[in-house]
Amino acid sequence: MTDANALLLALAIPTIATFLIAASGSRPNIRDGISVVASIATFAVVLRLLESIMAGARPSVTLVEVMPGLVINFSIEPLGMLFATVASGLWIVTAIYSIGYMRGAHEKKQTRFYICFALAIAAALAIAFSGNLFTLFIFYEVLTLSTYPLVAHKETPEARAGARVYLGILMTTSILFLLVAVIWTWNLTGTMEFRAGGILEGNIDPAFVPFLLALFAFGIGKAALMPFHRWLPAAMVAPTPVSALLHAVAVVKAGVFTMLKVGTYIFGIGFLGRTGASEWLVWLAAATILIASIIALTKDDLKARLAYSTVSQLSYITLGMALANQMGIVGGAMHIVMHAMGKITLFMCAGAIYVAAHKTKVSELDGLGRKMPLTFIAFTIASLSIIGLPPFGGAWSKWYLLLSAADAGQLVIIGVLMLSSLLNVAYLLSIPARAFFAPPRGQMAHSLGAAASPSKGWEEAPLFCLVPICLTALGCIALFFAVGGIYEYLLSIPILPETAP
Amino acid sequence: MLEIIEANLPALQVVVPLVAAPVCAMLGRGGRAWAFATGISFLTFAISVSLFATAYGGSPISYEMGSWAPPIGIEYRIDVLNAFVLMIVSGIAAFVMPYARLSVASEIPAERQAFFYTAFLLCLTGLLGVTITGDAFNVFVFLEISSLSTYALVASGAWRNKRALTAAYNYLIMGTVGATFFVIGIGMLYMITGTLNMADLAVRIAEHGDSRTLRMGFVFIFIGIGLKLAMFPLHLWLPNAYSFAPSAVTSFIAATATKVAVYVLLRFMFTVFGFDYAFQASTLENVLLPVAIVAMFAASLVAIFQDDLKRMLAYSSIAQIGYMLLGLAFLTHTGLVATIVHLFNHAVTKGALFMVAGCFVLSAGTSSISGLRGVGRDMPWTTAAFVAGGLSLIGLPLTVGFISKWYLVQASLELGWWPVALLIMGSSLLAIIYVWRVVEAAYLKPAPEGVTRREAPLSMLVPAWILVGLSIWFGIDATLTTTAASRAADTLIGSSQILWQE
Amino acid sequence: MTDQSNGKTEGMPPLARLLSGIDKPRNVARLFYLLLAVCVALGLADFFYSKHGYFAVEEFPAIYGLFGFVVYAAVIFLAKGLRLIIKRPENYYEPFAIDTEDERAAGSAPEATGGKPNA
Amino acid sequence: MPEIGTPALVYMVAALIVPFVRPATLRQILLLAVPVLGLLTFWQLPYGTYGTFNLMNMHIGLMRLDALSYVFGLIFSLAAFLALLYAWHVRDTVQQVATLLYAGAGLGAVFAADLVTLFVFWEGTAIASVFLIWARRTEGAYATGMRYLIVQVGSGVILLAGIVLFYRETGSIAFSKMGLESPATWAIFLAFGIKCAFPLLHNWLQDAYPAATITGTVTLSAFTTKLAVYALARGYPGTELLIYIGATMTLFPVFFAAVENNLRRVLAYSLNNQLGFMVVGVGIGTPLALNGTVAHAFCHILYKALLFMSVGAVMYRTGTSKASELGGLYKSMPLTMIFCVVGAMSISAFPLFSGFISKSLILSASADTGHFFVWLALVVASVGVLEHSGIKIPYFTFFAHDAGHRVKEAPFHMLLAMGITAALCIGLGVFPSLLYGILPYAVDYTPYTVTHVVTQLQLLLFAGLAFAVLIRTGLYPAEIRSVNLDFDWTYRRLLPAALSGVAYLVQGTWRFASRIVMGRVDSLIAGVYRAHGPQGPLARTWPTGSMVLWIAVLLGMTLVLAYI
Repeated sequence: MTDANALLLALAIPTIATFLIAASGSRPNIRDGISVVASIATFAVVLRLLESIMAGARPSVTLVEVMPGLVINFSIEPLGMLFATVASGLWIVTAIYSIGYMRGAHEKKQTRFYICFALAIAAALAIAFSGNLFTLFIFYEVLTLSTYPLVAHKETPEARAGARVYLGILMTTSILFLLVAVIWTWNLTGTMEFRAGGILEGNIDPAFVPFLLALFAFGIGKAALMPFHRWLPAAMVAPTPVSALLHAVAVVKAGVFTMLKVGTYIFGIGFLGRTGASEWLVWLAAATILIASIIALTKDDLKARLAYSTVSQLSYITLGMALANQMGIVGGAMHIVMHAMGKITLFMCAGAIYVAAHKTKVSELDGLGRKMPLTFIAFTIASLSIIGLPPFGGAWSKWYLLLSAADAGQLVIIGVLMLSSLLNVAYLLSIPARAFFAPPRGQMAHSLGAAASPSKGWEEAPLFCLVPICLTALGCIALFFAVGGIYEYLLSIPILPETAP
Repeated sequence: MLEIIEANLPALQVVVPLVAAPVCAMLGRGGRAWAFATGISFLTFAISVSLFATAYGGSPISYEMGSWAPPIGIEYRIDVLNAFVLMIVSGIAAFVMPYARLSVASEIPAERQAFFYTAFLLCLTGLLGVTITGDAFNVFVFLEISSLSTYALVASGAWRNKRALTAAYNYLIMGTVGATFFVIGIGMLYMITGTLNMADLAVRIAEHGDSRTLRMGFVFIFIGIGLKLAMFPLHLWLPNAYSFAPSAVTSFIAATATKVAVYVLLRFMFTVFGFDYAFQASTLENVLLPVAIVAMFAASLVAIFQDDLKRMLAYSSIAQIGYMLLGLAFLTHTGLVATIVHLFNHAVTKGALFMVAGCFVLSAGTSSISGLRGVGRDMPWTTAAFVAGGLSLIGLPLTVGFISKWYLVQASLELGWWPVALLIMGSSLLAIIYVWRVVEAAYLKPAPEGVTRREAPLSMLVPAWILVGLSIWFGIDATLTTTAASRAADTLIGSSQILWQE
Repeated sequence: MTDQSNGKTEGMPPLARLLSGIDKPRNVARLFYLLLAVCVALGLADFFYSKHGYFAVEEFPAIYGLFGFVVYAAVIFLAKGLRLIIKRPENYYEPFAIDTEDERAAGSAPEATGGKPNA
Repeated sequence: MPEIGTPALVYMVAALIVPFVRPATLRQILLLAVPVLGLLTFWQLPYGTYGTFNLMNMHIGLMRLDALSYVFGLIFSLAAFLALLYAWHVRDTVQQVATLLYAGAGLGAVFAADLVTLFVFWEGTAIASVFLIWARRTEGAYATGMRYLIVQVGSGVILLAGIVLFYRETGSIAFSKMGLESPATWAIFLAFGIKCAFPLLHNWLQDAYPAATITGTVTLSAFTTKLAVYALARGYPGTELLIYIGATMTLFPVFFAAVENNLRRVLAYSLNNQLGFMVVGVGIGTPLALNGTVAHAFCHILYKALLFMSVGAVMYRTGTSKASELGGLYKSMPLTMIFCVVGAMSISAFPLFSGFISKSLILSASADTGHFFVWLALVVASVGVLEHSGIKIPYFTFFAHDAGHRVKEAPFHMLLAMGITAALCIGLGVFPSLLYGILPYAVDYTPYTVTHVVTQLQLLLFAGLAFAVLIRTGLYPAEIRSVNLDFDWTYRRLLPAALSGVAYLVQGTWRFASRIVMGRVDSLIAGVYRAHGPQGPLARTWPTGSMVLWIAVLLGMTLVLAYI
């Protein structure tokens, strides 16, 4: 199998899976089996590709020429490969988790759910492998559309309203800003290709660079940069596996991935750095980090809190791009991995809590830790990783973002990152801390001893939910120790223009 | 034999449906008439494809009617532009005919169906004639043939809803006013030049130079055609006509009639009046551009608040015509490409969407959006077709709408017209809203109590899906359409003496 | 000094029995005078050996003792003054602050009801 | 024992195993074995750096064994053992694991040869230790734990920021002496300062230690702050600023401790005050002073643990550690009382007790270098120590008025732990050379001179006399149930009040603005609807005449244009 074929196969498997899932809708076990098998097969192919990429291969496939000069092309470079690996790898986990969740929560229309899910993954992979801006834009929109039914899954008025906001903001930003930015780039440069060192330098009046960057930054609504972040909390009406994979991994990461990709391969971080065009974005990202954290603090709904946490964390990655140096790209890209692993765990925990205890509010969780210890231990581990504490993966991405801020001479940004960590502690760790250690409400006044009484036995979520949670939580720890390899790999992202042969 | 046919293809293109029309009327009962008309429409389609193939490849075809040389005789002149339009018109007709059988059967009494198909063929004749002819007065004649038959077609919706009669009547008056304006304009041209052949007109106008009469002529033709193509605010006949006409008629005329009018505008502006850039450009910039933009927004906003699906689509059409006029108003190569490619794209998309609306009318008995709640479950294929067409209307990637929008925005950015680019995008957002109202109702709301709906019959679904398929196919691989549009734009620019902006 | 449990030595650990009665007023007074005597002796001791200080002030006889006495008193009085400013009820910060817990836990019968704070 | 990089590994692995070990006794034995095993991994190793590797172009060294780290490694292991022995009765897995992780992280940090490793374990101590507070499982403990954690993690992230800047400045992450020269080293200094409870950064200590579980407080008292002292001694010896910081630290807690009712908080203030001595030692930075710091840290861990153990034992039996609720306990818990007094005498630096031989090193060093006022402050502080730790703790717990508690003597394992600790305190006091032999620099110092012993006894006994006088005259402040404001008022009261004020303002403005905007938007939509809605002029079916009117208008417009 050539690399090019593997690339197409990786895209084809989830696409074909949608049809198989649709065909087997009446037999849930076969249907869910297909979804798991497809996820594993996809991941295997992606790993096979990863190996080639690490060996230096850069496969490229052109599918079709849409308009003269505009082709749908898939080419793999290290950044996209990283995103693809994360998305497809975590698909397996979520596919298993979905089985437990969807059945445990007695959700309706599960077939449609799995179809859209596979479709969304296919779109995410297509984004990851996009060889040019045009292709990326196309699949960016496909991803938005394929996740809409997932967000609206419950079909209640709230779900409809949430889905409306979701679609509205993502579509508005992508059409109003991103498409204009894409076409402008095409007008300026006559190419859409992702090229090392960027394509814009020398083709644009430097005075316009901040504006073009603004069109991109706001156009990529999936990166949830304030003030276009509202869709993310609104999308929390979706079933939890959706929130877990799509709004912690695939969709939002597609946004920030696009951000990194545009920064690296369209603008070129050297160009950005020299023109200082991304300076404003640094501050906007910093503001988003802090404001979203503060909002998260005030949220009592567990998923809403996690959603705002995601908004905040995504801006770390945007920040990495905006700082416009190599460490920023490394830190940002690494944060894609680290945050994905942590946040998917948190969301799956939230789902497990819902399935097992039917609780959705943080204030209802007091004392639940003793009934669901594994879930909450996983929650703690993932929280610590998101906060950026060792020995969990998140520490390293924060390390590189800090290095990047230091390289850019932005002491204030270092301060912002530190403050954000503390806010993270406040809004994330308080959840398991309360669950484990706070006495159940109403009892605290008199019975200090009651809280310490031994547990009455576990009431964990179904095994299909629990096992993925444990796996990803362990993943958070494993990433801390595996960082050396990831770092080496990320250094292979080309940031300088290739010298002409 | 074949050679004779081949040599006379341009004439056959018009003559075949023209001759077929009375024949059809004589066939009596619906089924036979339908089969005959279908056959004819496919035949004309085949002819236009073959014409297009010739014109696409190279030089324009000039055909002298009855071998009378122009300017005395009538010349049929086919370049890539009108070959392209011919193909659109006859193609839509060919897809609408199979669709029409059941749809018409449910909306029109059997004994009247033969006349219906006759009117249909006449309308087709008119539209094809307008497109193919190289003679200015001939344009008027064919325009009247198509208009008159359209009035009849619209009025035939009266069996379903009596208001179709007033709609047709209004349309008649407006159409006649437009035709009158048009013919006045042509009269003025004739006054100056003494000729009616377009190519000849172009040469003589250039020799003649600027004059008031000429300008008057231009303005009358512009307004006249503006009425026919439902240029805002001259669109008022359109919503009623579209919503009360039988479904098959709506999908046919929505996809073709206005497109042909746009073609006529293009033809006159570039080929005939190619003389004074400053004059035309100021008209375009000061009248057409604002009118186009207002159309994009006002019509979309009206569409948002409509409850009737067909009416909503009708207003959407007015907005989409705004796009075409906008591309024209840019007066650049890219802008023209956008207009021409959108002719095709919108024809395909809107044709499909009106077909879907027809399916809803047939199966659900209503085209009101609130009546279509939960229809996604009962009529999955129909609704899916609507979603796909709707996405194209919004202009999402992988649909033809995206291609049009791409060129439009590119054209405005080339000129550095920032706000226009953003306005184009803004109006797509309005499209999202009105499309999504339907999607939400169809999929996310519970069906009204006690309503049973069956999936639309295959004979209607298949044509609808073919058009949807085309709108996706040419969204993914738009090379053919964009190249054709680009060549057509080249031809237009080449034939005019307008000082080109580029 | 309460004497509510004076004389009840049974039930006490043997070691405690040795010390029992230390808080009788008489014994307390005795201890006080003993301490006073030791202090005087220590003060006088300064005259009987050669002192090796770092600073000149250290050479003054019994300076450490006087210093200790004065500083101790000063600390206590200053602290009393400080208390006037900083004293607040135990639930000043929040109703269930840690400072309010001991009493609820200990209560009147610590082992019987409520239970102890978690060891 | 094979060379495994860092002793922390032993603790980490044990922490993974412990939750699955049954029965309880076996688990306790395993727990006690951990510090011993940990000690064995570096006990006999020659000095050097172990566990070195390259991570992402950074030179990592997991274990740097030299004179300084060795002493701290030793005392940390010892403290871990004693704390675990004292906690023999605890069956709470959370506490057991947290204790192991905490002690392991403390050891790991002490041995860290580079700043990244230091950071990792630095945060490790923060995370692990908070569970010792939360494990009390009350509302108050939860809130306190959150505050504690935020401060501790704050210290960690500031350290991280400092390390990042330091790495970018110097290209190295080696942990060695640095001065206060750049933002980087200032940040690191600040991070150390937070854990070391510098004045105004100290309140986490008084907040958290009384809130932890009984055994947890014993553990807490040993590691965090002494790790900070170690880090300061390693990174900032001889930094003048530290002398003044340290002197302040010795003084101000004295007053707060004097009026504090909660005895564990009194001990926390006392801990703060003792840290001041060590910080002064670091600030002076001479070999004698550094020896003093190390020795004092060593002794202090022991006697402070002893004091916390004894107060903890009382709390274990009576349920409270408040002076106002205690008294007369010598009748029930005489052994505990004796151990407590040993601890009190040690901390007050009575001759023959461990405090005497360590504190005098620092006092001598300050006098040697001519810091008269600093020296004076330390002497004053010594009197203060006697006041709150030497007298107040044992007096109000075991004597004073009898509160009526008739409880059992502390459990055997607690007594054993206290006994061992007390023996060590006395042993070190009697045989100072045991300690002096392992100090980083060669020691040429004799604590037991006539002058020293007599002056010290004068200082302490006269002060005791003052106490007796004040008690007899009734001037001694009574123990009252209360909390006392400290600097934590700024972040527990002022800051929340300010923030809620700001939040109120922001919210009000936001509401006001959004009401206006939403009003505008609503009226805009209403206007749009009026114009475009089904009944709006733009959507209505118009009479033919008006359509023709439009044609006329458009025609007119275009014609006008055409004639211009």
